[in-house]
Amino acid sequence: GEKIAVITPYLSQPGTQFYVEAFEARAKELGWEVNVIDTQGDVAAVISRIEDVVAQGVNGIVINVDPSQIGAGLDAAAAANIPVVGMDAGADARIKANVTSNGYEMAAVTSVYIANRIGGAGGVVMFTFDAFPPVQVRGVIADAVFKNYPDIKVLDRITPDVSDGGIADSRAKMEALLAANPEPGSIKAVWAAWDQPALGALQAIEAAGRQNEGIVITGIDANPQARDAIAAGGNFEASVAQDFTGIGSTAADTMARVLGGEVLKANVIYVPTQLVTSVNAK
Amino acid sequence: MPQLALHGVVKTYGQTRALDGAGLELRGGEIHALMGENGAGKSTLIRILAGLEMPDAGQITFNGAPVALTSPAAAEGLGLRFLHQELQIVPALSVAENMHLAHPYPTFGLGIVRWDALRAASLAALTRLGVTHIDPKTRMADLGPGDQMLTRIAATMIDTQGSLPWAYVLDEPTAALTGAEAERLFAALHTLRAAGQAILYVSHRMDEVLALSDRVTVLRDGRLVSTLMRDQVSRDQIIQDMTGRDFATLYPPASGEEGGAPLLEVRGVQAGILHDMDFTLKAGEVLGIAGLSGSGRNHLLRALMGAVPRQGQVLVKGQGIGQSPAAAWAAGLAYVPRERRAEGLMLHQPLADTVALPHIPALSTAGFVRRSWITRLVARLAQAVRLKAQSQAQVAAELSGGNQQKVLFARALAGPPVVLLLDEPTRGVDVGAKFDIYATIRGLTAQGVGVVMVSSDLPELIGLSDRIGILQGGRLTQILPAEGLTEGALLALCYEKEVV
Amino acid sequence: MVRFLRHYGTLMGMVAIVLVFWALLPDTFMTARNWLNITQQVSMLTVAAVAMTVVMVVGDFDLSVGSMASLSGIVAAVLFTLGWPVPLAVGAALVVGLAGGLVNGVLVSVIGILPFVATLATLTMYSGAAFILSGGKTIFGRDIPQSFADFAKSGLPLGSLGDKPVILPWLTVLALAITGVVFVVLELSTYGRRLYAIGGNAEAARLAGVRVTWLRLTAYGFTGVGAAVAGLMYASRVASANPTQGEGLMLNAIAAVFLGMTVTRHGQPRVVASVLGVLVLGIMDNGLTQLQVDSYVREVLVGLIILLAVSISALGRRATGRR
Amino acid sequence: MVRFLRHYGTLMGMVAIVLVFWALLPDTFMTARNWLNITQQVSMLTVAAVAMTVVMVVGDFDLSVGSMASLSGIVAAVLFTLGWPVPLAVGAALVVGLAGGLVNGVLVSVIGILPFVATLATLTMYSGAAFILSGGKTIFGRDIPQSFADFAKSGLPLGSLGDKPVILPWLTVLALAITGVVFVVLELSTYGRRLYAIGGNAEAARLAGVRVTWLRLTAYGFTGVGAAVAGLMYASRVASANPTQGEGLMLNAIAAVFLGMTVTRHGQPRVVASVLGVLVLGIMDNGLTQLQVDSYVREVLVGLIILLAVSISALGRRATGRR
Ligand SMILES: Nc1ncnc2c1ncn2[C@@H]1O[C@H](COP(=O)(O)OP(=O)(O)OP(=O)(O)O)[C@@H](O)[C@H]1O
Ligand SMILES: Nc1ncnc2c1ncn2[C@@H]1O[C@H](COP(=O)(O)OP(=O)(O)OP(=O)(O)O)[C@@H](O)[C@H]1O
Ligand SMILES: [Mg+2]
Ligand SMILES: [Mg+2]
Repeated sequence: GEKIAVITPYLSQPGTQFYVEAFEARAKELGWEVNVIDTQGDVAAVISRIEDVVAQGVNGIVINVDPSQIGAGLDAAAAANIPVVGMDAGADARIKANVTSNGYEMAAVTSVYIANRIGGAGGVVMFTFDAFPPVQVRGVIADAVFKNYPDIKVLDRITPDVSDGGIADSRAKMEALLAANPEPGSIKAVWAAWDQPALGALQAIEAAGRQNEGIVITGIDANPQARDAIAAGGNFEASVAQDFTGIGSTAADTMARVLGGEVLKANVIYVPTQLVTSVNAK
Repeated sequence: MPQLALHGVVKTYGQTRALDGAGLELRGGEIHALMGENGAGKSTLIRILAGLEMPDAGQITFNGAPVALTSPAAAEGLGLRFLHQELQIVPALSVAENMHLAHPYPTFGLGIVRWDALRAASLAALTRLGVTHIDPKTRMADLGPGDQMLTRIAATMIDTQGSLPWAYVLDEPTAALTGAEAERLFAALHTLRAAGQAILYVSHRMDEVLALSDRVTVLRDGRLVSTLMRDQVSRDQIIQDMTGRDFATLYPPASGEEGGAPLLEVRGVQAGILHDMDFTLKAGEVLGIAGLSGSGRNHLLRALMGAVPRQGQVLVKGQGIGQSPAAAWAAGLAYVPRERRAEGLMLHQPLADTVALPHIPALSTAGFVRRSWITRLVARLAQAVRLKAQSQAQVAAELSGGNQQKVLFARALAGPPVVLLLDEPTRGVDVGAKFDIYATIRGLTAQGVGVVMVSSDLPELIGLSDRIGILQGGRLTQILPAEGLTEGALLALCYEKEVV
Repeated sequence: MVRFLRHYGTLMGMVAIVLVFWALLPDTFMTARNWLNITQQVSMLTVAAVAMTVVMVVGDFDLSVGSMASLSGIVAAVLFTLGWPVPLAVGAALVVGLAGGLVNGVLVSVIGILPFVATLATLTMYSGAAFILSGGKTIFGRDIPQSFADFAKSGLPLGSLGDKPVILPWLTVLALAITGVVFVVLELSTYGRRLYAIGGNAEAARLAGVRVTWLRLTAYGFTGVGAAVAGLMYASRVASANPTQGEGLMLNAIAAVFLGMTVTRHGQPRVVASVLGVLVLGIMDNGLTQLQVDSYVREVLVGLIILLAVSISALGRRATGRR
Repeated sequence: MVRFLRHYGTLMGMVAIVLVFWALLPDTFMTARNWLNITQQVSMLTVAAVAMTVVMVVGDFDLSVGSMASLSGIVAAVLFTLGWPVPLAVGAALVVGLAGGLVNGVLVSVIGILPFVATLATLTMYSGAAFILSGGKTIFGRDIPQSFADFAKSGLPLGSLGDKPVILPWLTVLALAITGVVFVVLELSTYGRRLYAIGGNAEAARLAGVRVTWLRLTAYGFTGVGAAVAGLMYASRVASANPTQGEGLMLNAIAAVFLGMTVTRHGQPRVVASVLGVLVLGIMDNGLTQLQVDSYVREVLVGLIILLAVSISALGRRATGRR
């Protein structure tokens, strides 16, 4: 069958794993041979690996980094007439299509959820990560939403150390903030741009014995650990489920269409997302 | 009386045959000297005795029964105690802990150390050597080199529960000791001998060996040459056995008469403990510097080289020189440091690189070194100092001590120098190499080079110097002609103030 | 004065940092709860730094502690998913730590590879192994037994303060216990003194008959086990295991030991000093976060503090003569 | 035999690796295009490793090269966004590299801090500075001038092979040029010979009139500039700048230099050997990717290869006598 290479710098992140797995599952049905390559955060290595698989002569390449960062690799693929499909990547003329969730929308949903839950007033802690473009856009939207409520005060905008996945350092940071704001009610909510900091914040709040102050936590991605926490009915109230499986299988289907010679009109394909609360967490 | 014997011992390292049928027999109640040129295999034989190296062939017997010395513990079990050649200390640990490096610590059980017992045992051993001024709690790094050596010697005399020592093997124990300290060691050795203990002793100081030992074993090129009673052997015989050549007189005669122009003028120099240094060195002159340990001899040469901060003036051929080693080399001072491995050689680089280093400015054009010039220079100098090496690219670590020293002499000659500064130039160097070095020094003075030489080897100092300066507590108390001085007189001068 | 600065400079710096935070955060910093938090936050780093101290005593390094910590967490978690009981899985993870440490030991001590190179290579390999075992995934949720996750959440009740109970977290207790054991081993036992001798002058120790090769090898074994313990503590604290989660430990552990070395008399690595180093890092993190200092500025500040401490100590050592 | 293995073991290992890939990938591995790819892929690591070689020649380390590479990329990118022309922005980034290197040099050489500690601290600081300058964001897209991004995409036309043009990428050209310059400096100039002398025995070099403090300081300056160049090459290649993007360079650069040291006569760091080390890493990456070996298995294999090369060299050195 066709040889397809999936190249990502971010495989150890939970979301990525899910859509890569869904991609592989669909690819198996299609009879493809898939090679998943993780460059562990190194974007230049993504270019190198694209060059390698182009030399090897694969039939298609799937990426999940911003295309503008790997122009040289995309040029190499284009020169060899090998189609490239983005999986949660970004839009670019050189990729046939990018299959993704709408990050702006997800951030809007959770930040508005918080604003409504706290009645548009109180202190909010934000966990963001601007070094990673897809997560950076979420912070932009949340900033805008909170700014729109004059009585919401952003207490701190924290970038946790993510070398460990983000839970432990977020927890330590949250513990310090809780200590710095000992008055009950001084922290109304925690908005996290993805789930790990939300989980860390939850652990910190529970460990400090402040779970009954009504601090509202939201995350994004709705990974299983987050779903468990939301289902438990504690402070972690909401997250947004990206349809990772859908992204993965849609990316495979898109690749199949491209390989079949179809010319796609829209170069971004959005897979719908869903707000997850204790109602639908399980 | 216990008796330990080695026969036909062979040991090779790569292509070097360090031992090639060496042997030795050691009896209780004797002081036995082991002699040989640099690289003859003395230390290797001792390391085999200590269980640190396995021989390729050969037998070892104890009281007639064969024994296998497969580990340091096995050697300790036979009652053997060692002082190895290199000054091996752990500077960061206390004297007591250093003394117990080779012995089990006293414990409460479970390996938990009993510090009081550790100190007591150390103190007892020090006292046995007649050393009372060293506190076992002191850090080793805080002792001077002499005291460090005394501590290590005392460490061989520690009582341990396991086995009582009966033989002490000392590889060049006096290399870092002053006369008085050595005397103390000799007294202790005599006591041990009287108690029926055996002492195996390596030294390059011929007079010491002749005065101390009961028997002398000589190795040459890894082979046993002879074992003779002290009273059957003469100094010349030992030298003949060691080197296979004959040195009628060790110190070549001074060739030219001194009294040329002043080369080096030192005016009111102060540096560290040094005060009011004033002297002049003339062309073709050898100025010896004598003094006790810590009197500042080493510091004086380093101050002249600009390697330590100094005040006052140093003039070479009437020109003041800047305060850095680079300025000193550029002005024609050449330095042979005391610790050749630590201060002189790039041990793991081609020996030519070490030789060329201070002369790079003259061996390069427009910032690029001229390989061919270096090759030619090193070839010439190697011949001049009779260096034995496979090639210029050989690393210094593979050379014997004497040849390492010759590398540094070659480097000092390259300039050519105006003034040569020598710090213990023949320490740990064998008779043959010593003779070559003396001849080199004489050759230089004949060409008008001036020499300042620090040495603890008093016969050497008297034999080579034209004048000798006495250094006491950082002051040059007097400078007198070497002619007619005896060792005893010189030593007395060094001690003078303390005696008064 | 100089001598005084050298010995007490870092200590005084620490006290100053604490005082500054106390002044700026009068209500929240100097509280029992905050300090218990700090001790718990630094407990994993403490164990890693204490373990690192052992190899640094013999004058070596171990760059692989971070990936070994990740690997041990993954091993335990994978075994949990296979249904192993907690004690067995934890035991297996510790055995992996010991084995990994001994591999480092063999490479450095028996084969003679520079510690930096050997443990750099094993860093890559252990991290690769963690990725392979976990398939690159984070293992969490129902796969992690409750009792394992609870360990990090509970502790020794110490009484109560006001209305809230004060609890000494088990993680802190464990870190203290391990520090104590390593202290006794390094400072009071013959074994430890031999390690210091090797670190001070390996050649002298060898000539004196100390079994340098063997002892050096075992030191790496200690460090490997310590790294594994730190990794398990981490996994328990985050109730999950991820093939990269230990990564941050390595550089921080080394930094803590070096920071500690600036307080010891002769600049030697010592257990208690390493723990002090860990505390400095932990207090800075806690205090600066409470003061809402930007995370990036915090990073620069931490670097500066380390440099300051080490510079004072280096300059002091220079001025008082020997190094 | 042993001696032979020691000197040629690693080289033969390299040849063996190449032959194996050639046999397993008959059509795609041994092609001009693939080799040009490899040289381009390793060009940044080459520059970093060559720069690292300079400090390693004096017997030191520089752990901060990775974060310096990130910082220099960020500096250039931020200046681009402020509208600076490309040459000025690039020049400013190089000045930052030089300054950062000299800071390392002052800390190590003048103040006397251990290289490991000093550059560990500056690693943190330079990385923090990169985060602060960029606000933690990745700078990309229209902010990066086309001409800057194009540099990494174009090269020197070499002619054509079949129908396709063969182009020697500018990145490769730059890496070769820098290697050449550093080679001349280290191997042929008096400056370089003095650096080697310092690495051989710093005290002896000082007594022989070498200005050790100053030269050691400048060596760090070289390395800092090299790290900055590598960072700019990286930024050009990915047409963006991110405060963490250089991170991977540091350990790989050190690994490459050490790997190279196993081929040199006396185990010294040498420029050409370091480049060989880089090539081994690059070839392994390229070949194993083409063979579709799992990324994680690849990591373990790379670790193993390094260990093997270094072990053979260490054992060989042992067998031929002293080390
Ligand atoms: N570890 C080693 N590896 C290679 N060669 C060695 C080693 N140890 C000693 N040799 C060589 O073995 C020979 C004997 O050396 P040894 O140290 O025993 O001499 P020595 O008689 O003690 O000399 P010295 O008077 O200089 O101390 C020399 O040629 C030396 O270079
Ligand atoms: N760099 C230094 N800083 C401080 N004190 C020093 C330094 N070098 C030497 N000294 C001190 O100066 C005194 C003279 O030392 P020096 O080494 O010159 O004496 P020496 O006559 O060569 O004796 P020895 O044979 O014991 O080395 C000693 O007390 C020594 O501790
Ligand atoms: Mg010897
Ligand atoms: Mg001295």
